[in-house]
Amino acid sequence: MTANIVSITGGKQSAFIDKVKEILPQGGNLNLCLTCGACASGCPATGLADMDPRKFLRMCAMGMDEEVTTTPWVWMCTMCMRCIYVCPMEINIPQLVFNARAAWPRENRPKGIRDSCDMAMRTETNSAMGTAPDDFKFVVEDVLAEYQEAQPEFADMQAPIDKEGAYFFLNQNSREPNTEPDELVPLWKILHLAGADWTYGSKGWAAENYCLFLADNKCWEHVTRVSAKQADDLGCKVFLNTE
Amino acid sequence: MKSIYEYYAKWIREGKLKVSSDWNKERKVKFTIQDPCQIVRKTFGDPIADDLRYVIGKVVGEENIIEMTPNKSNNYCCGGGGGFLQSGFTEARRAYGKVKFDQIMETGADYCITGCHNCHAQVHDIGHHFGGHYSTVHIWTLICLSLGVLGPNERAYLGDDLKDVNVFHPESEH
Amino acid sequence: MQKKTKLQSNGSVLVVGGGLGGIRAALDLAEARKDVILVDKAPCIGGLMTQLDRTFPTNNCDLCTVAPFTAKDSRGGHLDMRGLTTVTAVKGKEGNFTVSLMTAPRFVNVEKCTACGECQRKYPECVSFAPGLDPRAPTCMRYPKATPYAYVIDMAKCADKEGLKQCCPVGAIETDALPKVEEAQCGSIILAAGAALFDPSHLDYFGYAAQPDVVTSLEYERILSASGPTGGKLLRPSNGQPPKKVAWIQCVGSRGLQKGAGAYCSSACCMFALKEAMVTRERFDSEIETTIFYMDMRAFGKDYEKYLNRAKEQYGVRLVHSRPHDVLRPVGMDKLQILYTVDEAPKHITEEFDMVVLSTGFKMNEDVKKLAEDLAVELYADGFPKTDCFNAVATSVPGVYVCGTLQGGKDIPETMTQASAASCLAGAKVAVTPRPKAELPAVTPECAGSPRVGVLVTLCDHESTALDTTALVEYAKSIPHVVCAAAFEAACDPSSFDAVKAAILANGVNRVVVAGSSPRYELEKYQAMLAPVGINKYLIEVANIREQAAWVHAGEPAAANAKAKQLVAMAVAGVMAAKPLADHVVPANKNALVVGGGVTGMTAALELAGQGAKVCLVEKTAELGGVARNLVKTIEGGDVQALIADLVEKTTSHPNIKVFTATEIVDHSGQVGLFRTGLSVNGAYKEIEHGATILATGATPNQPQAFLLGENSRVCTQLDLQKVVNEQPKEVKKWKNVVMIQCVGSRDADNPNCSRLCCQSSIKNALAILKENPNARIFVLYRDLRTYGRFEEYYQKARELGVIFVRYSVDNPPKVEAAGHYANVTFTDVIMGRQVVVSADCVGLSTGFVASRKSNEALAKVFGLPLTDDGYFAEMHVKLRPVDMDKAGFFVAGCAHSPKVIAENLTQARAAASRAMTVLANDTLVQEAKFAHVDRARCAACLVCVRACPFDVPQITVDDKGLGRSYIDPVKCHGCGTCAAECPAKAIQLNQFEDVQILSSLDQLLAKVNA
Amino acid sequence: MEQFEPVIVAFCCHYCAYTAADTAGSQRLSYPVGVKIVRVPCTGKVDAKHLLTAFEKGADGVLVAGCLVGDCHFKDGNVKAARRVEFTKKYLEEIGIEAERLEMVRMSAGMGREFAETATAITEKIRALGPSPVKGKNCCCGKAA
Repeated sequence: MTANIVSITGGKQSAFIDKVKEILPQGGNLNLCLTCGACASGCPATGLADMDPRKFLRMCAMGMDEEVTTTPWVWMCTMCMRCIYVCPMEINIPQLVFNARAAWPRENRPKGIRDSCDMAMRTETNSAMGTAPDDFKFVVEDVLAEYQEAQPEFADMQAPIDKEGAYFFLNQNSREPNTEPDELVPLWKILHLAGADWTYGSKGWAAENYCLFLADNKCWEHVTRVSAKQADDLGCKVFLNTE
Repeated sequence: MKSIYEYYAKWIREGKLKVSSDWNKERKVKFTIQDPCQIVRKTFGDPIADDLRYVIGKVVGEENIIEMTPNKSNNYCCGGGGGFLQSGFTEARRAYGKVKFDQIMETGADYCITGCHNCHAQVHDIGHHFGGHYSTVHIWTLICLSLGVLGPNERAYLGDDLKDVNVFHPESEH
Repeated sequence: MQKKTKLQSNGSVLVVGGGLGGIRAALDLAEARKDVILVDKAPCIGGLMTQLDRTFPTNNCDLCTVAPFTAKDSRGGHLDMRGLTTVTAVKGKEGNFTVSLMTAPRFVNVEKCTACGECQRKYPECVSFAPGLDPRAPTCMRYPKATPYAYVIDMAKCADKEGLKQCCPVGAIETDALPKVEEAQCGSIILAAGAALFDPSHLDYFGYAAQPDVVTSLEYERILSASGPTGGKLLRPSNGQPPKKVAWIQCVGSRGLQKGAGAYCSSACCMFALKEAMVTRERFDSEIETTIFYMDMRAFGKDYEKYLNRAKEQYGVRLVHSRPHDVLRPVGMDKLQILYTVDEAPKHITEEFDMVVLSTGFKMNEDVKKLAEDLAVELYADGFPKTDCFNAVATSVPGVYVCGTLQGGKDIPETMTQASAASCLAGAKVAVTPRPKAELPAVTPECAGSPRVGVLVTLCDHESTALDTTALVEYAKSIPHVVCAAAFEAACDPSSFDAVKAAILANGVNRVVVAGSSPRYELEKYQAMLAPVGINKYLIEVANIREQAAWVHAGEPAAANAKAKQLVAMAVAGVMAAKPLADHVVPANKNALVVGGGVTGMTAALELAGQGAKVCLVEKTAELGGVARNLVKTIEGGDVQALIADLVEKTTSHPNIKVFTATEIVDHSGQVGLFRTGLSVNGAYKEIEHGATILATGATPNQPQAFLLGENSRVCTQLDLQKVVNEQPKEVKKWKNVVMIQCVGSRDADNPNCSRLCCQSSIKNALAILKENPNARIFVLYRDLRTYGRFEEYYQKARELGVIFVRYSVDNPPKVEAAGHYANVTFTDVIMGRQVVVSADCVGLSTGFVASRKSNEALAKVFGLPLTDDGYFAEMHVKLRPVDMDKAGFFVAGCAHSPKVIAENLTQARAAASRAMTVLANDTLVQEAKFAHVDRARCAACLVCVRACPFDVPQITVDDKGLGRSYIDPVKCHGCGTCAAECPAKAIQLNQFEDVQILSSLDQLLAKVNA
Repeated sequence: MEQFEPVIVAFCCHYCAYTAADTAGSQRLSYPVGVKIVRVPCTGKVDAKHLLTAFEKGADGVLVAGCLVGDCHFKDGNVKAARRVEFTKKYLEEIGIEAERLEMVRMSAGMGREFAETATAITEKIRALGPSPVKGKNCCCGKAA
């Protein structure tokens, strides 16, 4: 038991939670916890790794930096925001979790997420599966041609890439072009029938952002900027999230 | 930044997408909806969840939707988000998803409609892992099914009960 | 077109809002002989309270103890009451406001309407009022006893005006009526229009909009209420079945920063929920499980902690410290699921309930906000008015006062206190309006003629579920000499009393038995109400069938009914033996005695003196200022020392105030309006005469033996801590860790109540420490953080600045140990499940207050006043008469009543002054015929009475025949009856309690009652 | 056999005991139904004659309930009452009625629980004693008074 005792002596040191507060607007209200337990009551990750959002926040508040920046629980929280949704004090626990992830040395972060982020960083498409612009272009054109032929009602259907001035800029999860290209088609058909003026971008078409999950600020910002820039460069009006 | 659900609903309302749920009149295949946290609670709120329901209602028949509880903005996260799928904590992820699995099973629905890939993968995985009998399907698949333009190769996620329904150009199967 | 007339009412006070606060304020003014206009936009008065089934802490309704006094013929014509009336414009300033009042048409001629209900049956769509659950609950009459007793029609919703008009059998419907616009002059304005309640419809996670079984606390109240949609049956809205498990969720719309919640605490909801849970188990089914999910249980009022304990221990109400995330009802499920966690483990708990009650807080009412803005009253961002930090009822605009929930969420006692305080300040701005006094009814031989007894059963159904009032009435009719008996369920409605009066006149009734609540509440009321029909006030007897039958025997209806019958029979026997008596009118003394020279006493004295009363202010110590002398600032930043200096200056220099320091009260006699009190001024005896007395003797800072207090230099009380922060900032700058421990010597076996002010004072000190030393770490160890009202915002501020609040339970209190230079405080953080040890530079103990038991007991003895169990002065009625005492003419204010913060003490001081003015404004005094009289023919002048009388009243006087006989001066006699009991010749009888009356009652009591 | 339900007359002073009984009511603290309250301004008003009449008419027990010592609204009415009760007890013994059937108790207005407990305790005590010996007999005690 004694090993478990939290000992508080001497002056206040800047703790992990203080650093996060500096980053967030209004400090994310991180200090305001009433310990009411609404977050823990509704958090799907409550109980995993013997943790819940209230306990996590409490440990942060008590300055237990060592433990809060090493608990694997931060990778089990999906930052789904059920906590902040009902929190009387609107405390930004998801951002606290995000920053706790970021406090992990990059090399210690879950390999699966890290690899996906690294992959996305390697190509301008942002694809976590590393799909290069040309590969994407090839798959799209190939599938399109196949369907135009097999289903004559859709002979006019288009799946443009980098169409300048298109109204919608579409993103697409990498899974379809890579592993199940037929799954691309229903969306195209819908857009076609609705008469939507749309385009993919050869850069930044991938919808996923594992760098965000990895809490790699520099990388996720990069990934996001690539997509946004492509949409802007093409003069699209609406960035249309397809998932 | 917009969600495509909003446009699905808009296009149906405007008559651009002439969807019909007639195919399900007799079959009464039941669907439940997994609201993606990212789109609903975290970004657009209940209005987008309502759009989503409008679309699904038109596509499968309102009477064939069985809601999970809670839903819309207060939906329960499935556990597929935030990188959980790739984090390596498979056991924890499935424990997390057990609630979602139970909710889906509670509805007795044949299909869980997911709009987001993370949800799709997780709902699919927990269904498989915990021995559920539901299928996990993308919304676009059903829209095309109800438009009568869903070809034989676009049915990877449909169960056997719908594999042969309204097949568009069955001859194109490969 | 609107009709426009000009009112002749210079020098009035305008009271906006006819809820409990508005009524109290208006009555205080009227009783102090000032003219009042009371307006309410609703058709009837009563406000929110009329929708409540019962109210804490008495768990009964009690509206009938106030409402009858608003009857139009009461209060000497000073009170002008208008329903359906709104204030449309205000011009002018303090002392000379001109207000425009618009009275919407009722479309029903109140004089003609018989309330038969025909219109409502045929045209239910026109009914506009929507209390609680049913938008057209049974009539627009919000509660069965609405004042005035008539329907109102919403003409906008009426499609068939002609048909509506024709359907009324007495032609009372006037479909073409127009609004009436009037102007009135008034010297001051009291806003008492209440608050709105938070609407939880948008909180999807609590399911209110979607689930019928999720209701607000007010809706639940309506379900419990006999006048509610279920007729007083507790049924689930979804299926009409009785619930087996009911849960409450606290702080819905209060203590929140998102989704429209107020950041403040609404102050009343915790007690409200406790009451609802208790009533649920007591009145409906003790098998119903009741669970309250709370963040902090805020039972901070006088004796509320005991109420909380009663709820837990006696009633088995379960309390769970948790805020649930969801209230769900999965498709196909009949019950509601609540998802929550407890502090001890990171684990979900799902529990099923049949009903869930959301304890929704108060919000500023938009209409009222607009009026306040028109008046240019400064408001907080949440819309509630800003008030002075030492004067909670004064707004930023001179002459405009606020009270009740309009000022901020609060319960009934606080509302009543503020209402009286507002009336004190508002009344000071207008002069007394002379009105001819009604003559006292003469005592004629007829009124004692052959006895014809009328029995009135006045208990509301919902207060007496155990009793069958119909059977009781039938039984009463069978008693000899009872000529009529009726259940009178509209005791809270003055105008419905007309039927009773008619029955009394028609049956030639000359004696009345009121079967209702305790005579302590009923007697005076019915004496006043029955005087106009010629019933001598001493020919009224009360059968206490509420406290003594319906309530004590709530669980055994058969016994309760039998006992009620017996009580009625006893009362009939008693009243048959009673004699008509006449009251005396004597000149009244218009001076006041204020006991206690702290801030409360000085404020009360100044308010009274300002209204022309001469005041004696008696202080035990050599100096004015009291305990407040130890304080530096209030949490809002108010300078307490400046306040004291100002009060002392004004008090000592006021021509109407005489200050006696180093003075004790040594003896006391007399009665209201004619008190005589002996003082020992620096040892010299002095006697003063006064008409009213205010006790403001304060309380004592507690100094319990706990946590090394007094043994370790690092441990101190919050009072000491505040001094250190103020006087030794250099020391404070050195502190690294500070721990504060709450509820030290409060909420325990020795001192069961909450000291109320400690939570805010520790936060105040924490904030002061952080101001000197922002790097200090401060831990506050608490049981429930009770920062009610706007104190919640300081609690938030403290957290924002990094103060860490840790909850502890009584079973696992913190430990304090000396550790060299530091004091080590060890406690458990339940949420982390870890022990924490802090090496503290300073440990501040929130030791609170205890009653000044010894001196209170001495004073209580001299004055003959009751104390509470824990030694504070007991008020007459904890809810509706919070500053009046059982003994007429005595009022209590400040910490002598119970501990509270300065602003609250000052509000109470003003309230007590207002109440005292209702006594002191009268030139004469009606003296009750409550004295002993001697039958000189029987008297043997044996001197037993002379020796027995505690007040030395009897004297042997020689009559014209030269015989010495005992004489008892009616004016001096206190009416205890000791002489009558001791007189060997039975020559002395005590009015109202003559032997024949007591023996008749005994006869009846011991006769077999075959129920 | 049905349980004997004693009838007890409680003379309660208006200021303390009567209010305590009200408090018991408002706190819903039950006490036996056989306890019937007669309100008096002060226990000092309770005459020996009243006590004896109560027994004569068939009361199984009599309670005189006043204020705490020193709290009497009329200085010492409760002390005088206590003296009278003591005196009456002796007289009761003389005429063959158990003195325990008469009791003086003191309480403050706030002591609702004590009132209920006292009422219950005395009822139990009298129950154990059995019905008053006066009952069923043609007793003439007090007739002379």
